Amino acid sequence: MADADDRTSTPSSDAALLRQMVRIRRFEERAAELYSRGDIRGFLHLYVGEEAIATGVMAALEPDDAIVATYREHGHALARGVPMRAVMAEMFGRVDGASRGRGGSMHLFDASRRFYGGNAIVGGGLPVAVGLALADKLAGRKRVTACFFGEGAVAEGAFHESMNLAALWDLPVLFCCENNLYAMGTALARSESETDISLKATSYEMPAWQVDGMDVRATLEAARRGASMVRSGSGPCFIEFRTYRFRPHSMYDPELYRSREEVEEWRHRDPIDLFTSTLRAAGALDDASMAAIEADVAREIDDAVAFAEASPIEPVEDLERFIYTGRPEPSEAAS
Amino acid sequence: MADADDRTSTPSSDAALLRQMVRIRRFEERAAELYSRGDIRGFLHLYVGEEAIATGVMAALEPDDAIVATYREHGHALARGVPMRAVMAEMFGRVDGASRGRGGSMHLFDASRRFYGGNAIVGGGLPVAVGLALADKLAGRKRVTACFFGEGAVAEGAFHESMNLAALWDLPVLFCCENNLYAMGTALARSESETDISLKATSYEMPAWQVDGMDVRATLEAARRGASMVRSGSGPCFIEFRTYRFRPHSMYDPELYRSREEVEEWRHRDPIDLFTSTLRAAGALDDASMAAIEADVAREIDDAVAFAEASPIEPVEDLERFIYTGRPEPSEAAS
Amino acid sequence: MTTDGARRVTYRDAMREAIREAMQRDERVFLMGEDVGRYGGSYAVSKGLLEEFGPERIRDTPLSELSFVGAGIGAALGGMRPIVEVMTVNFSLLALDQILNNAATIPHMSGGQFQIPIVIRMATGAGRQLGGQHSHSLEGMYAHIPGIKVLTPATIEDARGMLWPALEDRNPVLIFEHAGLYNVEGELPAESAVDIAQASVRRAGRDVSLITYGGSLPKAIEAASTLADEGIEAEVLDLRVLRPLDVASIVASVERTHRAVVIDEGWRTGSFAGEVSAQIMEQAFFELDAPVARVCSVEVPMPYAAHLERAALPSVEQIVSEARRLVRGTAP
Amino acid sequence: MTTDGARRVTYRDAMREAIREAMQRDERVFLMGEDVGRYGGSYAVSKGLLEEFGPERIRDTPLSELSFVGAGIGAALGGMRPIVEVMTVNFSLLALDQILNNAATIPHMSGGQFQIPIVIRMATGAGRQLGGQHSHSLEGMYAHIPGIKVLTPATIEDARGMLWPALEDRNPVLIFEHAGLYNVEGELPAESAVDIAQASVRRAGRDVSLITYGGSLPKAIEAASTLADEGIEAEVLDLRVLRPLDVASIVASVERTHRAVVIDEGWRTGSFAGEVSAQIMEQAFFELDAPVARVCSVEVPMPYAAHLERAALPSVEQIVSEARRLVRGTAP
Ligand SMILES: Cc1ncc(C[n+]2csc(CCOP(=O)(O)OP(=O)(O)O)c2C)c(N)n1
Ligand SMILES: Cc1ncc(C[n+]2csc(CCOP(=O)(O)OP(=O)(O)O)c2C)c(N)n1
Ligand SMILES: [Mg+2]
Ligand SMILES: [Mg+2]
Repeated sequence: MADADDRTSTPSSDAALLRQMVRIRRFEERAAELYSRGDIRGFLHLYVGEEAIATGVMAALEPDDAIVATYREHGHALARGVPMRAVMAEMFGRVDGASRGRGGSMHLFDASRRFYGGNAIVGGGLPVAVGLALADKLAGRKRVTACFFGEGAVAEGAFHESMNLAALWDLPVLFCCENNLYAMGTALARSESETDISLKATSYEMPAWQVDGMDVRATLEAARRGASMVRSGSGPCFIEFRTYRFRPHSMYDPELYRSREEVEEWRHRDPIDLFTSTLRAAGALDDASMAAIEADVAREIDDAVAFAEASPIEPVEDLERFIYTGRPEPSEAAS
Repeated sequence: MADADDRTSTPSSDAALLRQMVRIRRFEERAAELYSRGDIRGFLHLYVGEEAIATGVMAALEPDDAIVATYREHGHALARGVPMRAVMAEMFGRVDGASRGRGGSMHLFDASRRFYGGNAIVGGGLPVAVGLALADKLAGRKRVTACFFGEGAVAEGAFHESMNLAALWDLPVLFCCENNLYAMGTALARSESETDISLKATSYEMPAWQVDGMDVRATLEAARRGASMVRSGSGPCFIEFRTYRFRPHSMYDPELYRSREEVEEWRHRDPIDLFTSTLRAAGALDDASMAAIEADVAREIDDAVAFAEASPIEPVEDLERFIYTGRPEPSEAAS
Repeated sequence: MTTDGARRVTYRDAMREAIREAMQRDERVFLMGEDVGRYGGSYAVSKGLLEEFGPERIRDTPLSELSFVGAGIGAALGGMRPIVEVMTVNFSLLALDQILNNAATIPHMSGGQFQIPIVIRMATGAGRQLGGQHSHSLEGMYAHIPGIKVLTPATIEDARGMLWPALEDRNPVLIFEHAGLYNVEGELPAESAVDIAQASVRRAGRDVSLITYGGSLPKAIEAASTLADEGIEAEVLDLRVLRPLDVASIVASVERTHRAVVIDEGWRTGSFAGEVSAQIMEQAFFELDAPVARVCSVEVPMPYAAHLERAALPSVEQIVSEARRLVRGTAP
Repeated sequence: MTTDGARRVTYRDAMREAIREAMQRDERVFLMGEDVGRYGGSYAVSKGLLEEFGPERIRDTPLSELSFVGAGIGAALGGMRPIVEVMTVNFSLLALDQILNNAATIPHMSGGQFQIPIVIRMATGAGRQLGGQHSHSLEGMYAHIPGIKVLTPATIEDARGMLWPALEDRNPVLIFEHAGLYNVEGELPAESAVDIAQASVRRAGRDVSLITYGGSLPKAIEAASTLADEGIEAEVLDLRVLRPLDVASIVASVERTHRAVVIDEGWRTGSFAGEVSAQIMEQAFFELDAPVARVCSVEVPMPYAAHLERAALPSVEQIVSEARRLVRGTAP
C-alpha cells in the first residue's frame, strides 16, 4: 500500500486516494480538537464528508495547473500537496504557516503549487480563476485552472458573470461546484428557483454534468474527463459534485436548519466508508493495511502539530510587510 | 381616428398605438435637434426604431402597475402618460421637469404614474423592480411591475440575481428585455456565450418567449399575455423583444462597430412604417388621418418646447433640498 | 430586573428586541437577509423570529447581496419598511452600487418625489481573528455618501433604541453593529428614548476629548479611567451618528477640553477620524491647545494571527498614550 | 512640434500613446474593458488600438464589471500585465469587492507569495451634466484602501508618463482620469520621466498652498493667477498620487506658506481633502497661521441642470475666496 511520493505529485492509485481522504479527515478531526483548546481561532470550516471531491479532482490535475478554492479548503490544500506542516502552522498563526500566519484557516496559499487561496468571499474566487485561465490562453499554455465553490455561490452575480466570460472566451477553467445542499442554513431550494445546478451551466453553452461526490473513483473520473476537455482548448467545463457536509457550517453553527436524521442518512454515504467497503469487497484492502494508513496519518498529524507549536510567530515589526512590493514609497519612508 | 384620452390612460386601439409611436418618434427627433442647439445637454439616448416595445407594453398595463426603465426611456415615459411637457422641461433642466431638472434625459420620474425612473446603471433597475414586486406580494396587491433593460444588461450579475429572486419568490415582475443587438458597440455575440436570451430565463424556471419588437400588435399581445400571467400570481415572466436601434448609442457614438448597410437593412423594418402599411392595406388609415396625427403630434411637441423654454430653473438655494426628507438634522442646522 | 425596572441584557438581545418590537408595531416592517431565518442569524440576532413571524416577514435570501439590497430599496419604494441584514460589512461591497446609486440618489434625483425608508443593518469590525477579508470597518466610507444616514450604536440602549426611529425616518438608514459588541451585557433602562441625530457625552472631562463611536467606545471609556488614575480627566464623546455628523457636539467638547484624540477602527488614511479632525480644524482651530491626534488601525488587511491583529487595531494603551502626550506634551 | 521637440497633444492622445507604447514594449500587457475595441473606447482613448493589436490584446468585455476586473486580477496573478479599463468610476462600485478583497488583500494575506501587477484605469468626475449616477468622484474612497496605489494624472505629461511605471510596479495601481481633462491640449516634452510617488509643485508661492489633484488642478492654477493679480502668491501643489500619500511634500509646502486650501471634487464630508487637512493637523499644526480650508463638492448627487451642477462643484471663485480669507483674514 505504500505510495512514496503521494505528498508531492498527484497519485491516483486506489491506495493513494484512500490515504488522501483519511489524511484530510483525521487532520480536520484534530483541527476541531485544537480549536476547542484555543490553539486554532477565527472561523474553521470543516470539509468532513466531502473529501472525495478534492481528492479526486487534485489527482486528475498536473503540477502546473492552478487551483482556486474557498474558505472550506483544508482538504484542497492537503490533496494538492501543500505540506501538512504548513497548513497546521498557518492555523496556529505561525510564521512557518502557508501564509506566514496572516491568512489562517480560510486563506491558505502556496505559490509553488499554484494554490491561489482560500477565498472567504462567496463567489470571490471565480473571477480570479477566469483571469488565471485567460493568462494561460493569452500565453498559449495548456494549463487548467480548477475553481471550487459551493452551490450557495451559484446565486451570486459573480458566478453568472464568470461562467459567461469563461464560456464566451473559451477559457480553460474547470468549474467544480461542491453541492452539499446547504449554504450555511439555507437549503438549495430556498436559494435557487432551478435546483438542478448543472442545468444552469448549459445556459452558457458550457458542457456540464453531475457526479456522485461521495464516490472518489467517480470524482476522479469526472475530473479527468473535465480536465482533459479543458486542456484540449475547447473551453471550460462544469462539474456538479453532489455531496453533504457532515459537520456544522463552522464552529459557531447550532444546526437548527436540518434534522439529525438527515445527517445520519447521509453518513451512510461517507466517502471513506464507501471506498473502504469497495476495496475490501474486492480484496484490495485488509485490516492491516488500513491500520498502517491510519498510523501513518496519525504520525504525520502529530508531526504537523509539533511543528506548528514549535514555529515562531511573525515579529510584530513586520506587520506592514508585504503590503507593497518594491522600493519604499515616500509615506513609508516618512513614517 | 381621435382617441381623446390617450394621454392619460393606456389605450390600445390601432389608432392609439400608431399615434403613440409617432409621438415618441417625433419627440425624439426634436430632442436631437435641441441637443445640437445646446438646449439639451448631458447624455441623450434615443429610442428611434424601438418605439413599438414601450408602446405595446404600456398599453397592456394598468394605471397602478409600476414601471422601471433605463437611460433610454423617453419612449417609456411618454407611452406611460408622463406629460410631454414634463419630459421636455426635464431635458431642459427646468423646475417643471419630471424630476425638477435634477435628473435630465436619463432620470425621468413620475410618482403619480408609478414611473420609477430612468436608471443609468446598466442592470441597476432590476433589483428595484424585484423589490417593488415583493412589496406588492407582501401587501397582497395584484399589481405588475414591468422592468425594461437592454440585452447588454443580461451579462451583469444583477440580472442573474434578480431573475433568480423573482422566480424563487414568485414575484409579479414582467421582465422586458429590449434586445437591439448592441450594447454601445458590443454585439450580442461578443457579450454572451449563449445568444438566445430567452433561453437564459428558462434556467431560472421562468416562462419566457421571444417577440418581434418591430410589430406593435405583437408587442401588445405579448405584454398582455405576460401581464396577465404575472397578475394571476403565478410568478414572473420574461419577454425578449427583438429590435434595433436606428440611431447611434448616444450623441457621442461614432458608430464604428456596425455597417451602414446593416442599419439600412433594419430600417426596412421600421415599426411605424410596418404598422402604417398594415393599417393602410386594411383600409384603416389614409393620408388624411396620418396627416392629422402628425399635425397633432407636432402641435404637442411645439407646446412642450414652449413650455420647457418658459419654465423657470430651480433656485440655486434649493440645491440641497430633497437630500433628506424630514426635520433638519444637526449638521444642516449648523451650516 | 433592578428596582427601577432596568434589565441586564446583551447587545444582541437588545437588537433582537428592537426588531421584534418593530415587527409587532408596524406590519410593513419585515426582515430580509442571508440566514436570518432558519439558521437564526449568523450572529443569532434574529433567533426565534422566524417562528414568531413566519417566513414571509423573516425572509431568508440567497447569496445575492446586490439584488436583495436592491430589492429592499424597491420594497421601500413600494410602501414597505424593510430591514435588510447584510451579514457583514465585508460583503456589503457587493451591494454598494445599489446603496449609492439608488438608495442615496433616487430621492434627490427624482426631485423629492420618492422616499426610500429602508434600514440596512450589518455587522462591522475586527478583533476575532477572521483575517483580511472578514475584518473590515467601512462605516466611515459609507458616511461619505450624501442621502443616507449612518448609525453606529455602541451601547445596549442604542442597540435597543435606534432601530425604531431609523424605521420611522423616511431616508435610507444604515446601522453598523460592531461584531465585538454582540456579547456585551449591560443595563437597559425600562424607559428610554434615543434619537438618531446627536452625539452623546459618555463621560465628562475637562482635559482632553476622546471622540469615537461603535466598537471603539469601550476602549475609549477604559482609557478614560486609566487616565483618571493619572489625574487626567478625559471626556468621552460617542458620535453615535456618522452622517449627518453632529459637528456642534464635537466643537462643544473641544471648546471644553481644547484637545482631542479621535479613535476609529478604520484604516488611518482616509479614516472617518480624519474627517472629524478636519472638522475640528475648520470649526475649532483657535480652541486647540495641541493638534488633534488619531488612533486608527494600521493600514494592512487584518492579519489572522492574534498578536498581529492586536498590533493592527487601536488599543487602550495607544489612546492613553496619545491623550497623555496631548495633555502633558510628552512624546508617546 | 516646437524647437525642443515638445509636441502639443491632448490628454486623451497622451493616454493612448502611453497604452500603445506599453503594448509594444511588453507583450504581457493587454487592455480589457467595455467597448475598448470596436467602439474605440467610450472616451475614444483606445481608438485605433484594436486595428493595431488585435482583439486578443484589445479585448472587449461584456457588461460584467465585477468579473472582468476580477479576471484582470487573476491574469496578473497568472503572469500578465493587464490594463483593465472600467468605463467610469460610477460603475466601478460593482467591482469594488474584487479590488478591495482580492487585489488589495491577497499579496499581504498570502504572506508575500503573490503580487498583482494590474493597472485599473477609469474616468472620474463631473461637469458634463450627466446627473446623479454618472458624476461621482470616488478616488478618495479608493485611496482609503491599503495595498493599492491611486494615481490621478492631471497634466498631459502625467497622462503620458504614469502608465508605464504603474505597469512596472508590482502592486495593483488604479489610475483616475478626470473626464473633463480628455480634451485638454498641452505641451508634451520630448523627453520626460515621471514618477508615481511624489507630489509636484505646479506653481511656487509663499502666501498660501492650494493643494489638489486631478480635475481640480486647472481650477487651482486659474485661482492662483487671479490671486497673483491681487498680490497673493499661491503655491499650487498637485498631489498626483493619493496613495501612498506624499505627506512630506504637503508638509514642506505648508512650512513655506503657513496656510492651505485643499480642493477636491469629492463630497465634502469624508473627502480626501479631509485626510489632507488631518495630515497637516498632525504634521504641521504649529506651522499654521490659519486653519486649513476645504473646497469640495456640495453633498448632493450631482444634479443635471447646468446651474445646479455648477453650484455643486468647486469653483475658481470659491478657491480664490477661501485663499483670500486665509491670507487677509476677511470672511469669504
Ligand atoms: C459574499 C458573501 N456573502 C456571505 C458570506 C457568509 N458565508 C460564508 S460561507 C456561506 C455559505 C456558502 O455556502 P456554499 O457556497 O454552499 O458553500 P459551503 O459552505 O456549503 O461549502 C456564507 C453565506 C460570505 N462569506 N461571502
Ligand atoms: C454598470 C454600467 N456599466 C456600463 C455602463 C455604460 N453604458 C451605458 S449604456 C451601455 C450599453 C447598454 O446596452 P444595453 O443593455 O443593450 O441597452 P441599450 O443601450 O442597447 O438600450 C453601457 C455599456 C453603465 N451605464 N452602467
Ligand atoms: Mg453548500
Ligand atoms: Mg442593447
